[in-house]
Amino acid sequence: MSDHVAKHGDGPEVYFQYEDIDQQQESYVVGMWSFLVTEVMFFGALFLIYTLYRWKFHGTFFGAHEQLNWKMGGLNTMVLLFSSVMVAFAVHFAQKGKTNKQLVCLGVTLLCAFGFLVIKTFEYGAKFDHHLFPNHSFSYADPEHHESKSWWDEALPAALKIEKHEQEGNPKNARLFYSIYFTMTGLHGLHVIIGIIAITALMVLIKIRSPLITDYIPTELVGLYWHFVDLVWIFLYPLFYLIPR
Amino acid sequence: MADHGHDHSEMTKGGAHANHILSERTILIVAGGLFFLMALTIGAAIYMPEPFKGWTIPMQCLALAIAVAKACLVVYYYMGVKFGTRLIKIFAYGGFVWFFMLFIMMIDYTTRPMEPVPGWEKQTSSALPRDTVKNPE
Amino acid sequence: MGWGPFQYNIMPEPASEHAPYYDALFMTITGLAVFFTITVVAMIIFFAARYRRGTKVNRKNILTHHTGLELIWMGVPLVLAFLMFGWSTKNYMAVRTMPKEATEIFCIGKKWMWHFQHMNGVRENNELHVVVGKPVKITMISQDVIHALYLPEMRAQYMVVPGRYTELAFTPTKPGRYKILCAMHCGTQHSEMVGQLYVMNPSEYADWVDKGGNKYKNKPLTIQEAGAQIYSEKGCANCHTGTDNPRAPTLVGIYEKTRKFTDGTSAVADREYLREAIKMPHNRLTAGWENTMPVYGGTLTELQVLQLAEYIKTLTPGKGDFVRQDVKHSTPGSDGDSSAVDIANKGGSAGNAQFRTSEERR
Amino acid sequence: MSSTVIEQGTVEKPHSEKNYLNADHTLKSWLLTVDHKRIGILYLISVTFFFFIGAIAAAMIRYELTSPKGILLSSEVYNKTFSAHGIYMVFQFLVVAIPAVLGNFLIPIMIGARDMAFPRLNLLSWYMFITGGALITLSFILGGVDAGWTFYVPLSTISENQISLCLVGIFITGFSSIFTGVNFIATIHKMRAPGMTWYRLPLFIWAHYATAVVVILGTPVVAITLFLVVVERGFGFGIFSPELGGDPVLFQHLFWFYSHPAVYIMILPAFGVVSEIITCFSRRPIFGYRFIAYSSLAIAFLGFAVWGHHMFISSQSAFQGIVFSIITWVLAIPSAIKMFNWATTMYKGSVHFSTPMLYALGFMGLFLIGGLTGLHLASLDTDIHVTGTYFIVAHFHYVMVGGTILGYLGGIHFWFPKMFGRTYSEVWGRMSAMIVFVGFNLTFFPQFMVGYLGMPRRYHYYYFAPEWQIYHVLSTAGSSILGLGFLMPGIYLTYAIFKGKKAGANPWGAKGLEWENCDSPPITENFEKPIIVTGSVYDYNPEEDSKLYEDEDTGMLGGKY
Repeated sequence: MSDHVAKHGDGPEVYFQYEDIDQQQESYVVGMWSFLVTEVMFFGALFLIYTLYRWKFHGTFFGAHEQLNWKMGGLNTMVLLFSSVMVAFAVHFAQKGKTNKQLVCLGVTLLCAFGFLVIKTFEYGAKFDHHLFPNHSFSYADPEHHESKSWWDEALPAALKIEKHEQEGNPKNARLFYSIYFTMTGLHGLHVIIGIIAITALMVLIKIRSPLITDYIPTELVGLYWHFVDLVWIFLYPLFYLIPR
Repeated sequence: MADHGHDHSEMTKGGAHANHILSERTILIVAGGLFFLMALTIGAAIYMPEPFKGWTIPMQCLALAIAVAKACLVVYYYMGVKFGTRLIKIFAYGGFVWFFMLFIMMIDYTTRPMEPVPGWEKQTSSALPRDTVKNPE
Repeated sequence: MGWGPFQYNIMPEPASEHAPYYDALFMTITGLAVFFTITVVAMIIFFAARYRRGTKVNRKNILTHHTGLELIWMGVPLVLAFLMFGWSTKNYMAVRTMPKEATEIFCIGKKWMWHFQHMNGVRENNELHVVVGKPVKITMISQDVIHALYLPEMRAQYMVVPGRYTELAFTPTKPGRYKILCAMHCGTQHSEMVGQLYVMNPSEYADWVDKGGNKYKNKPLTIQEAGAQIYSEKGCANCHTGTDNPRAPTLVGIYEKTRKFTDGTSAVADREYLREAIKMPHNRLTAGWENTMPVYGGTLTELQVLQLAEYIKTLTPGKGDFVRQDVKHSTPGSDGDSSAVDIANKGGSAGNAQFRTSEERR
Repeated sequence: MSSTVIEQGTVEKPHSEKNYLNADHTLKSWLLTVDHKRIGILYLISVTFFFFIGAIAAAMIRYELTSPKGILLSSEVYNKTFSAHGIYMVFQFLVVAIPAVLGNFLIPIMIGARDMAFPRLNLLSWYMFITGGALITLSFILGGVDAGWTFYVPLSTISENQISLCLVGIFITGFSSIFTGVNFIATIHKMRAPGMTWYRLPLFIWAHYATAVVVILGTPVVAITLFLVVVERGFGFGIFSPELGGDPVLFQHLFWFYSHPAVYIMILPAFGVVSEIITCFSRRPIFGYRFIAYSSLAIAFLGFAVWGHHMFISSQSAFQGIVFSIITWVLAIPSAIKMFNWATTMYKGSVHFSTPMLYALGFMGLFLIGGLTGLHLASLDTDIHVTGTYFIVAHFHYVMVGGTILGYLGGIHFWFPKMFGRTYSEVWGRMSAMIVFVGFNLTFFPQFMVGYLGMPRRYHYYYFAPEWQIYHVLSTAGSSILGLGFLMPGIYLTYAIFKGKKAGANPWGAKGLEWENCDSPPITENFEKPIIVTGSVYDYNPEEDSKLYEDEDTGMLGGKY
């Protein structure tokens, strides 16, 4: 009981406030989960706003969503799902103590995260060029901006292009759609960036054998966070890209 | 507390050990499930034959059901809720249940006419200039 | 009016049909609150005094829980709560159900004033005239931010939301002058977004409607004002705007200036020239314009021409220009009545400032 | 509390004079501390600072309102003043005061832990709190905010003030609360000493647990809502803007989804403090422990389903109004339970009127009035006339100031000897408690009356109704007394920190781990040895206690009465 002094190099370190390693690990996991509950409510409010306006202006939302490239969205879903699998493997290897394999998995996750952001940039870029970013230059159902070419669209391989749809619906409500789209995907992107920072930090700490990382728990926490990011996207994809008529 | 140890009541009641290791096989099976469901959701939305494709609500429910299935796979296996302690389960379920608390708001919107007045636009509602492009005057 | 503290009311005058019902419920709830406050405070004081440290009382067999007692003090307030809930909901539904047969009035809230529009065409700013005993239904919308139309004596309040119509109904029962307030913070001059509700007898109201709903109308107009009115009625401003335009030259600063004409001559624009230009405009056309102006020879009396000329003299680029008469003449604060609205206006705030900016923008 | 100290063959060490205060004296050791007690003290200093900013704003408002035509300020400055008062008091003081100061200091000690579960996160919370406060202050320096603390759209989106900066500050403060909440939850779940079962926890811990639940479930919603206002102002996204078909009332829904529970974030910890004080100075086990504990949780969860009672007249549907009204009426019950239980706790007790007890009794009286006037606002019909008037101002000040601040001051007085190891002057303490009580009632009771007469809140002028002036003058007179009452503890407590008499480990003769197993001030590790809890937390004996005082003054703090 009284030997709560940290023992370096002899199994995981127990911080002074904890009795034993079990307590420490559980506390971390409980803390992470209560933080994830917070995140659920954070995105929850946005999902509520989405539901409300989608229910109100379904026609326009359908029209507006046809401007989004579902193939790019699908690719992004795939990338994120794959990264999630990799994180699951990373946690698996961390638990088994196979540090090298763990690092490889985390590296692949990191690549996926960057890939996600690159794909997202192509989507956002095209939206900017078509004046679909909902600020004062927003323009919808206006042939001039609708027809305009965008480098971000042209640069895509043919398999990822979608046929151009007419911009249908009330331009104001369409702007509402894009406000919600950019807020939700933007915040999700911000979470991806935070995830990238967390994963990078984790990899560096593992690499330099930092005393901060003596067991698998940090990997598990980052993994929980990354799975949550994936989870949000799992819902964003059908809600924004696959709206039925 | 005869063992002089810490109070592990939440943990022991869960009946499982905290640091459960997911086997590689499970990870791969779940991954397969996830990718299959993803293909399914795209197929259901894009390549659905015509009479069904027009059914808004069933199609939306289908898409959401698939999303929920995917979410369950991730939450149960990858996030380890299935093997977690009772406390973790409470947090995981509680968060998602509480999310629906927000939907009390929908009572309001379904029981009042919320139709905005058509053509209403008076003041720009932002500090930045908006709607200045198309001014016939 | 009484003496000392008794000269102050504890409630606003109940002046609507709903007010007595409201006050009854309010006082009942207050009574309950007072009852519980006194009970608990008495309990606290009694226990604290009797069982203060050092007193010789029985302290054996202390009670640490008693489910029955807990259930009683959960149950009794719960029953009372449901009773009160039922009563208040009944009242609320009554007051929020819009009457079918009602005087309909439209209300527009904007920073920081109230516009009211009656069905008979009368427009009012920061004032509202209604008949006693007849239900009134106000349909409201805001032009900018959220306001709340609050009529304390009517016990009526509802928010005025941009982009959506909301409704408020009440039946005044007592003639008099009451307050109109904005109860939702709406910006800098929120506290000056106030007005007056006049509840009138039917005869008074009929009289008021006869005057066109304008208490300023009987006041004699100055000669310039009369001219301005003609200017507006005849639609002069349709062509003669603040600057020269293809249709007509501007009249700003025209008086006693030299005018050049199409036939090469020129003349000083004195009163005689103005009269001629109004009654027989085709006689001498200003260089650069065609003969498009209607002839007012038969339609304007000599007096009206004089008034018009006097008005044209006052026109300067900065001032005066082509104000819609209805707005100008219903501007409160133009007579000596020191109503709340007028005080606000003299302070250079509320209504006046609002009008000036909106007119300049036009 | 009965607890055993485990002897594992170690010889008892001589009592050392080291404690968490004198363990290290450098500034760095304070600013980079991960000790929950030091972080509590940091919070104590910072919330006191923000409280005084808010109080100065309040004084300006009160002074301005003594005349129907205003005295000193322009309307614009007046609006910024009440906004500052609201924003500082709500976000920088009330929401954090008790949890961050007393909760941080006491939770680990009360449950027998050496520190919070995440000490570094705890320090990060404090830094975020300070950053948020600095940004809010900066926004007021750069031009101010005039939309009130509620930030209703579209007013907050079209106003040309520093609202974005202020909202970012509030956002950061909000995340500081979330991290504190996460920390509390993990600590209370996982760090309890062996034997400290849920039903042995002090009620203070229960209350803080409920608070933490509200924080982590509610705060993110307001964070995202305010974030949406920022993007609407900054980028022109128009989620709440009516000209795009959006609904400004939606903002109110989302805002009150947090901000109604937020009043429970403010009041629940005060409930916890009062439960501790009343039991200690009644020298008697609390009456109905489980009912009080569960009523805290009931308030926390039920409190999420009543936000619509702020919006009865804001054009939400009548049906939704009825739903919210009935839940609000039901929510009165858990508070009633607590009130009755505290009163009953004194029955057959041995009541001692020390300073904390006076504050707690004052709390009960004021919270009673504040809570019961809430009934007028829970009722759909009576709410129509008094919403948006001074009635509501008086109501929430009774609850927040009369409740939270009296609870906070009571708690500070109660645990002061534990925090600093010294005692303050009882005479001054009792005097300040009474002055606060009197001044408070004089300040806010007239506001009920003027509110019922129809004075809307946030009005700068009321020249159209000069008959209201008397109430405002009374209120201002009361507020100067109240200000004096708040200033006095500031002075004599500061004096006592340096010059007060040494307090023993347990000057009140109270029960609980923090009094019985821990020095005053505690050592950095809180406890010399690990402890195991074996009994109930409130095993006072009023009979014995009272006997001590029948004949002679035993010299304990406060003496016979």
